[in-house]
Amino acid sequence: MKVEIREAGFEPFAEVSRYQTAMQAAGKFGAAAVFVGSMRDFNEGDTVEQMWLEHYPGMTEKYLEKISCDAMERWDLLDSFILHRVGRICPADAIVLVAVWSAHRAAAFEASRWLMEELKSRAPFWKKETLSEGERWVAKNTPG
Amino acid sequence: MKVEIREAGFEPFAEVSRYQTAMQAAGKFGAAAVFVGSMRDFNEGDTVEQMWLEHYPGMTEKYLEKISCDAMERWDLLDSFILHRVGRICPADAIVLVAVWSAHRAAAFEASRWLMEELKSRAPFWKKETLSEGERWVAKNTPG
Amino acid sequence: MSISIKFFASLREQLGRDDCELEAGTVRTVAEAWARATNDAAMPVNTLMALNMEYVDVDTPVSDGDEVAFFPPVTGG
Amino acid sequence: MSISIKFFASLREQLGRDDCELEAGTVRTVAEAWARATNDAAMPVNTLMALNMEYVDVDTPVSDGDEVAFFPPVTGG
Repeated sequence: MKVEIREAGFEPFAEVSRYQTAMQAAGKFGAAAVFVGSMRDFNEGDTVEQMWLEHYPGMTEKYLEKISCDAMERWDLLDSFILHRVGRICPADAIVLVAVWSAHRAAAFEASRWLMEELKSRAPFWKKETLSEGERWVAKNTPG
Repeated sequence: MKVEIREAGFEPFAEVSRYQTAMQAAGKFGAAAVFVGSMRDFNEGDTVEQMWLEHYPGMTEKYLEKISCDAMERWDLLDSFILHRVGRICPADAIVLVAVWSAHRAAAFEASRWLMEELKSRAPFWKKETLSEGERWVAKNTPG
Repeated sequence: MSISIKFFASLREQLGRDDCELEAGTVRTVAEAWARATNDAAMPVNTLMALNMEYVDVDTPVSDGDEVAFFPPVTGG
Repeated sequence: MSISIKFFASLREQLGRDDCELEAGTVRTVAEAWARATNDAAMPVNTLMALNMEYVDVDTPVSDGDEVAFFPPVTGG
């Protein structure tokens, strides 16, 4: 189980691949479900040039570790990995990666989705978008 | 949209990464959901040494293309990619990869799961397991 | 022309053959194609069938040039 | 010791400050900590609050050494 907040850009599928290799659980998991959220260049009718992602250092990690533990228990997962970007972000950059591994597919599908919903509704991150006319804070996340 | 049946082993996350780069839809998708099914070394209480995956050439591709088109329409996806292994498979090998891209996360989560369920319930593939005592055909897939 | 019959997986092994050709006009439905191709063997419960690579049922009519396939429940993914 | 107050994102910008310290014993609850730290500013609807990095509500008691944070709805992921 791992949770990481990172300022540098990342290639999400290379991260998953590396994490999975290091797990040394080959042959044990039958299912891996991976979600990647990326920055779109368009939001609420406007072209977005870049974004600033603020977080609450300490509480963010604590909250993500808590939901990871909750998911591990609730679905009998073999492992989980959450990686979230902060700082300055450009269109097409990966923002969030959630990956889970389990013996059977239902657990992986359900846990990955549940983790994303918990992350989006309660993890202390805030986005500020830069448009051509100026900056604006994103008011709230939409339910998934 | 792509469907591929392959005899050679593959590294699923490298495949997704390559496909996503070639899509040239960077900045358009906010969500990617990826599922990878791998061979476990244990099934129904027995250690499995290897597996043989048979398919119905022609019908398999046709069926996977049909469900990919159905998913694209039903969830307004930006793209989808299904890759499935056939032939001789060893424990820990990736068997199936399903990846979908969409503007928002609900579509990606729902479509990836729906595609896996449709694939497992109707795509013409058959698994034969090699145990230490001999071979057996897998009788049926369990619902997800 | 003729009607092409295919068997897959455990069904192929049980019957000891993977395909055969039936003379066109000798069978009218998928069920008749099964009977003719297997010498009236009982069809295992849960057998699935496809006509020209689309799922059908035993009552579906067959025509000259068709491909009919029989197979057990699928276990991919 | 003292009570540490933090503000994030749009709330931080509106208030023009990101943190401050309150003397211990001068406030009993999260609501009182807000009032003291903001000179009785009205709390925006939907403000979230955390005590020692766990979500709480305005009535939660605070003690010496605590960290209290106020922030708008979260928008990560």
